[in-house]
Amino acid sequence: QSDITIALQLEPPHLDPTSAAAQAIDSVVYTNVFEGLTRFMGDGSIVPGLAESWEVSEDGKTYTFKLREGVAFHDGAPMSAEDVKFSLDRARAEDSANAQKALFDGIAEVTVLDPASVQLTLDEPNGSLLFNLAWGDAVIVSEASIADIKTNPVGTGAYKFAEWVQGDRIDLTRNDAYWGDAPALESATFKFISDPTAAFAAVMAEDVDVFDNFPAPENLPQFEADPRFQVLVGSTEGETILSTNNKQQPFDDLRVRQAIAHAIDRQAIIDGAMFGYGTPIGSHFAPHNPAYVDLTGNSPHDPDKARALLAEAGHPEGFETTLHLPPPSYARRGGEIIAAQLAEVGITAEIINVEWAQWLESVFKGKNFGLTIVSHTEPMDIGIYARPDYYFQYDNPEFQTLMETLNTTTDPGERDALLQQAQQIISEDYVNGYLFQLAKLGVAKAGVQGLWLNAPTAAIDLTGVSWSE
Amino acid sequence: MSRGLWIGSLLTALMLGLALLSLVWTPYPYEQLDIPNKLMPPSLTHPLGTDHFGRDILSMIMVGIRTSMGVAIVAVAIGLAFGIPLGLLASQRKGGWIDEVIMRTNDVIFAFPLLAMAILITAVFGPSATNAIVAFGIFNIPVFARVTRGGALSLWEREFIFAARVAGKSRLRISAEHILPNILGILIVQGTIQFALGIQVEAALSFVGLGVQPPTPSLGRMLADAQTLVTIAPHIAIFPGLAIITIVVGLNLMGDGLRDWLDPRLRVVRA
Amino acid sequence: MSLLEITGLSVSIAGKPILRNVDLSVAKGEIVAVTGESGSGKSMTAFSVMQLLPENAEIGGAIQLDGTELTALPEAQLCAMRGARIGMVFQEPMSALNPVKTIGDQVVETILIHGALPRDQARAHAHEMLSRVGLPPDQFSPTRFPHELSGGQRQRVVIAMAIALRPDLLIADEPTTALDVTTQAQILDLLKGLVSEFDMGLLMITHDLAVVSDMADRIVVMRAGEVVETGPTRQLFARMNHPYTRMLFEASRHSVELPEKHGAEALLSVQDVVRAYRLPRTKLFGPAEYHRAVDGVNFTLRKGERLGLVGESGCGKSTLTRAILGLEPVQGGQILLNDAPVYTERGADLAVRRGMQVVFQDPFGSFNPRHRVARLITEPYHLLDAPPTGAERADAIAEALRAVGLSPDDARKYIHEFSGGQRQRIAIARALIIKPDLILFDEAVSALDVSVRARILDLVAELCESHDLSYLFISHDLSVVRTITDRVLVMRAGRIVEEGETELVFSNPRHPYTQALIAAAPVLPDIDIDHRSHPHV
Amino acid sequence: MLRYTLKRLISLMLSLAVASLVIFAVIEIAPGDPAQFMLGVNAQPDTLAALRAELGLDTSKPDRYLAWVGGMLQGDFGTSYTYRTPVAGMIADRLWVSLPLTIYALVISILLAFPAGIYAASRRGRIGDAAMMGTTQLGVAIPNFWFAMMLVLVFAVNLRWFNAGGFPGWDKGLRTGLHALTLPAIALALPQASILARVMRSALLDVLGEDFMRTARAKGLSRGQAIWRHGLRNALIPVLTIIGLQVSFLLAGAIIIEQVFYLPGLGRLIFQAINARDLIVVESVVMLLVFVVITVNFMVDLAYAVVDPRLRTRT
Ligand SMILES: Nc1ncnc2c1ncn2[C@@H]1O[C@H](COP(=O)(O)OP(=O)(O)OP(=O)(O)O)[C@@H](O)[C@H]1O
Ligand SMILES: Nc1ncnc2c1ncn2[C@@H]1O[C@H](COP(=O)(O)OP(=O)(O)OP(=O)(O)O)[C@@H](O)[C@H]1O
Ligand SMILES: [Mg+2]
Ligand SMILES: [Mg+2]
Repeated sequence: QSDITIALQLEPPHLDPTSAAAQAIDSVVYTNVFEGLTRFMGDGSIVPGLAESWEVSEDGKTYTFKLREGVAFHDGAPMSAEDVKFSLDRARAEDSANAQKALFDGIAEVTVLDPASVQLTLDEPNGSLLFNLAWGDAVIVSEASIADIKTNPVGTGAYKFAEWVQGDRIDLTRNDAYWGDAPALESATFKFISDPTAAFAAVMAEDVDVFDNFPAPENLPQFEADPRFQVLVGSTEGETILSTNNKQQPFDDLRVRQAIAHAIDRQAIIDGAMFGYGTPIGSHFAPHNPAYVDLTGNSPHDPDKARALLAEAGHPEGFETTLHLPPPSYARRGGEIIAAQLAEVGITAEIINVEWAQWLESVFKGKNFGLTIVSHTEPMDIGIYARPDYYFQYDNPEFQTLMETLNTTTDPGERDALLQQAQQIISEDYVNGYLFQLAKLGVAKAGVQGLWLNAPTAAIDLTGVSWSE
Repeated sequence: MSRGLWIGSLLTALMLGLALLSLVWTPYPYEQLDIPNKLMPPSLTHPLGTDHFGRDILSMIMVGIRTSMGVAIVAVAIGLAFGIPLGLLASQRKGGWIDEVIMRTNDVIFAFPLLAMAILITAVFGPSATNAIVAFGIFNIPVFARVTRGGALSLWEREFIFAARVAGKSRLRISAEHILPNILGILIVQGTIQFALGIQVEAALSFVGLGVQPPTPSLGRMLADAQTLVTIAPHIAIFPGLAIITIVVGLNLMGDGLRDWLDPRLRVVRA
Repeated sequence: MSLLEITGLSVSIAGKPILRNVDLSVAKGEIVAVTGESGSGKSMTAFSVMQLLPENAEIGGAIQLDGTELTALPEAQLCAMRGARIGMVFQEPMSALNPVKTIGDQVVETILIHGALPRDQARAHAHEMLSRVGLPPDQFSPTRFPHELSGGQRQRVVIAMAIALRPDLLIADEPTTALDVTTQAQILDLLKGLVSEFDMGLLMITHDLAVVSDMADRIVVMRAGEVVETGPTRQLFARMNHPYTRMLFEASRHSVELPEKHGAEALLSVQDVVRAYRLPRTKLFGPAEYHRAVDGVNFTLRKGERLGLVGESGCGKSTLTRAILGLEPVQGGQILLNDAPVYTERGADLAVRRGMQVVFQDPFGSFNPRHRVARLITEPYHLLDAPPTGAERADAIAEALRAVGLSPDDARKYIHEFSGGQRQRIAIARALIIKPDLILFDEAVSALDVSVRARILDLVAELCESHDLSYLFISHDLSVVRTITDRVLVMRAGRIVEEGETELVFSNPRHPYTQALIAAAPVLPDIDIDHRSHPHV
Repeated sequence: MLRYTLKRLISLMLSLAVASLVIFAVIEIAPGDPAQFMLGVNAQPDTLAALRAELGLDTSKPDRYLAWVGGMLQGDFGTSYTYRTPVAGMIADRLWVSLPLTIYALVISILLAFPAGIYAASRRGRIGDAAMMGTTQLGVAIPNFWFAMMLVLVFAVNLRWFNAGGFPGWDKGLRTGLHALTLPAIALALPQASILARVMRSALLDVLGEDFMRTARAKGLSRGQAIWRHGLRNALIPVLTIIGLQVSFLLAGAIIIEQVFYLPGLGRLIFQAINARDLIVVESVVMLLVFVVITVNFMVDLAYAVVDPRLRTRT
């Protein structure tokens, strides 16, 4: 068998990874259709992509990338340094529609040295530049095809875009002119099935070979028990947290936030909402990261202590607040459980189910909320705690300085230490309720091999996927 | 009273009884989570089993019936409160401009598929039981206006209405004194039908997340929760579904029975 | 051997006996009329012959058509019989035809289902039949739908259907009751002609003795499911052995004595009144068109006068009534009661309305079924500034009920507890209760059986004596108007065509329309019962 | 007939105009900025403004309304905010699922309901009638999405006769397509068939009591013949009304059933679009649904005139 059908929960709105936040775009095109200078591997490491190698200047402000030879876009045009400059300039331009413009913030200039080398000049050293360039938002696109990139993406990857039946599927076919090792599969179809019931049925009926991010954890035991299938349990970059509006009464009181942290029973939430899948976390950091420290001990489930803290903070009878829940089931189900747990210590949280658009509008932009549950799926995003205007409105100068130091630090050991310190600070400030690291739950037919177990970024890297006998 | 009316009233009374009982007693507190005991099949301790949070399904159904009935009743009440006066007004001057305006407005409301309207309303004001009620209530207005107008129009041609007009009574007064009591029968029948429809609409809206919000259980919400679990624990989908069917069958049987019972043609024969 | 021979027929529905031991026969070429009051079982007898009784009916006795026993025949053979050997015409021409099929098709169908003729010949034959009943295809296209014909024309279609295959027996159940007198005369003539032409037996059902006496060779009188008397027309009328027959006869030509009229002041004055209804537009643009239901009517009703208004269906009688009552605006002229207009800009004037009350035709539809009699008959009190209350009110109710021959106890009952005649009495009580100057009777006795009608007419005459009534009596029934009024108006298509002293108009009509009307009305044979020997007494 | 048609047509236009205003007004006050949604949480203000301009969200409301309506009149429904493709095309694609589904359901509904209704009416009061009416009573009460869940449980998960969801596309062949739509169509059709059967029965019973049915029997037609030749067409008038109403119920019901079976139809489009704040798509789909309902009612009115000659001359 040389084709594969992969189901995704969400359909991409369009296929330009450089002008939207939608992860579904990356799921389809990242490394398959589009490639960047660097790229993520399944274990989260950064490896060369279209850049064969690079050199960093002494002061850490100049990066010189050596591009691979013989790389061509799907339309036949060769990929050159001009394309890299075009792509990066486009992404960081004033009127750019790039959803992660911040990735390119420190870049002062992109210079074409020769057709096979590009130089990036930075304002100041940036320890995460190679990491940033691995993102889907930083892939190299071709100027010739930029006009209809959204419906007909032309990249350099191992697969070419073939067809998109909106509302149903996207087909990719193998790019025979690919510069790298030829992938095993000749074609791949992405189908979009967001409904959990339909997802279950589609897998059971063997309509799909792989279901990336299977939406109903409750059904996984059935697949485990079925020899036709394998269940792939990995980790995502998603820290699932009970975000708290730190500027709003009564959450501006540390004791109240601490009380909430003690009111929460993480394991019950993981069991009830995720059917046991997920790793408890005590801070905003992914457990698979080398710099991770387990801080769950800062907030064990202790309703009595929670009640005592509330009384101390002047809320012996508890208080009322809102709990905004976006659509994913970790939020909707988790929210119901949390509301019940909060009720036990006297806090009445009114559940408000919102769609993502409303969530963005009223919670994220409007900061009009008490509590909300959301999984922060960007990799290495602890830096958001240094932004006082970020929706949970945590404003701690100490933390902000720490992050500035981190940004200019390139030594891995030092960076780990700084990151651990950062985890400590927010954990002890009980900025948010830290719940669990979102598991990556995939289901695949038994014969499929080479799929990513974890999700350092949203991607289904087809280059390594194949069928066993 | 016919057998259908008996059975219908009995079923309705039973469900209503469960709903009222839930105000003072349920086997377990419906909001009590017991996650270690989730998805238990029916047993002696939990007659209808437990759901994915380990809540007692019987208790939730009892409260759910209450919620669903409450939503449906209020929506019907909205329809009655606005539909009857509008229908009466329209019928008083058949073909007049008031009649035209009312009936054309009704046509427009009618042209919106109920669900599309509910979706629009919830898109604007967010999903909530209140918005579901408003959506279905608005939909009910033309229903009752039409039934009222239809019934009233034929009455206005009846001789006893002429007699009342000869007695100098105003149209308003005649509407209240003669028209309304004589169309009460069809209104009650229509009311039970809309009530039954309301139960179904609430279920449908809550099922797609546009109706009653957690943690309040409603029959539709329970089904929505059950959707992904139906393969591993069918009982959590089956029982709320059966509850909906029982209420609706009960109400429909009652409506049909009442119609036969109130039908003036049959009444004359009985007298 | 007769064509149709019914012996000992009994029918019961759901255990309730409907017909008891009915004997009846019809010979070829003979017209047999079954008569009797409402509910006496006339229609059930007809349905028994057709074997189209309700499903839960049980039938006993024998019905033989030309020697074939119909009650024992299997359904398939009955179907072959119906329409081919027995034809039937029903009372309501308006609803007896399928509204969605053309008249031609409906006639053709009779021929086709019996396989009598191939399709094209069947069509030709159907056209022939339509011509025979007076609807020649070149004038009345067979592709018309029933709603495009008048009542009389529809009845002709039904007859054409029934006789298309020249049945041996034709059954006609009240074939003319729903029609105007002039149309009735034409249809009756048509039936008579067909019987002699085709040599059919005709079993005709009617409650109208005058029609019976004109048409029938033999008469069967029924009461409560039984045949009380039967015999050749002349003989039966001459003898009238059974008191019920005699009662029917007397009631049918019942006349009352009105007290002398008096007073000459105008009570109601109708001047050039026009009531026009806007017609649905036929052109998208252009002026609206109007139908003048009442078209320039002029008359005066004086105090103490009993005025009649006759005319055929749809001529505008009821419209005029509503205008007089001030229920609708008029588009021209004016209506004055005691010199005050009944309808003003602000609607009806209550003070003026106090002077008028009305009695309607339908004894079943005239009352709100949810109210008790006391409340029903005091409804006109609404017109009074200070209506009586308490004991005074109770007395007034009792008095009004007594005046119409009911008991004061009836005040507590609901309307469904009364018979049609009693209801009409209650309607009169309601009209009397505020002692109006004028009462309008709109077809007030048309829906009643003859015996009941006679008693209501007596009541009106009595009330004239005791209450000094003035009224406008509206009816299409000439004989009633003749006895209950002093003066009469003849209306046609919205206009008054003749006006005069009742007796004068009836004995010497001047307008051709009045003449036609009177000529068409069937009359009872002139038999003086009082001067006859009574064998039973 | 022409006048009748014209009058209906004018009333149809008016209804559509009012409906379009209502829809536009409601959508306009809906919170949620499509541009913000598309760019996600890290979007910067200048990026947002650029996108808003690109989407035409910066013009005035009346202008937007007129542009929308004007476009629709020419078959141009605008461009989807999120997909950046013409809405008309998206709707057309989805219609190829929703419309066949609705029609399929309607056909099933009629095929079940007519014989059932006729059978029950002709056996009025007997055991067959009672059984049929009992069944339809249940059928009316069953929520179609619950029924859909049960169908999936039995026929897709346990028996594996059908797929539990998804639509392979018509290019895979008519049979494959219909096969995928069968369970959804049944789930949609059964409650509607029950209603229709009940209406059919009572309409027939009403007609059976009419005088012209007696006339037909007196002509020599058997009971069955009389029902077939004279009863049905007259009974069709109330039945037509219900069928007209059902189209809107089926379309609306399809919105939910499409969710359960994961069919790429209009219903899913509308939910997706709402979640993505793709307002132009929401507006257009709702407008289309309203248009279909109004047009079906219009056609039902015309069908009346075909069935009932009295309406051809009367107005
Ligand atoms: N379907 C029925 N079920 C029960 N009783 C019936 C039915 N049809 C008629 N009857 C009763 O049978 C009796 C005879 O009715 P029928 O119709 O023969 O009277 P009729 O003499 O034709 O009266 P009319 O002059 O009013 O037509 C009446 O008492 C009537 O109430
Ligand atoms: N509301 C109305 N709109 C339009 N036309 C009407 C209306 N009411 C009555 N007409 C028409 O006015 C004419 C007179 O009707 P009206 O009821 O006064 O007749 P009538 O003499 O009382 O007849 P009948 O003896 O049948 O009661 C008829 O042609 C009728 O169709
Ligand atoms: Mg991205
Ligand atoms: Mg993260």
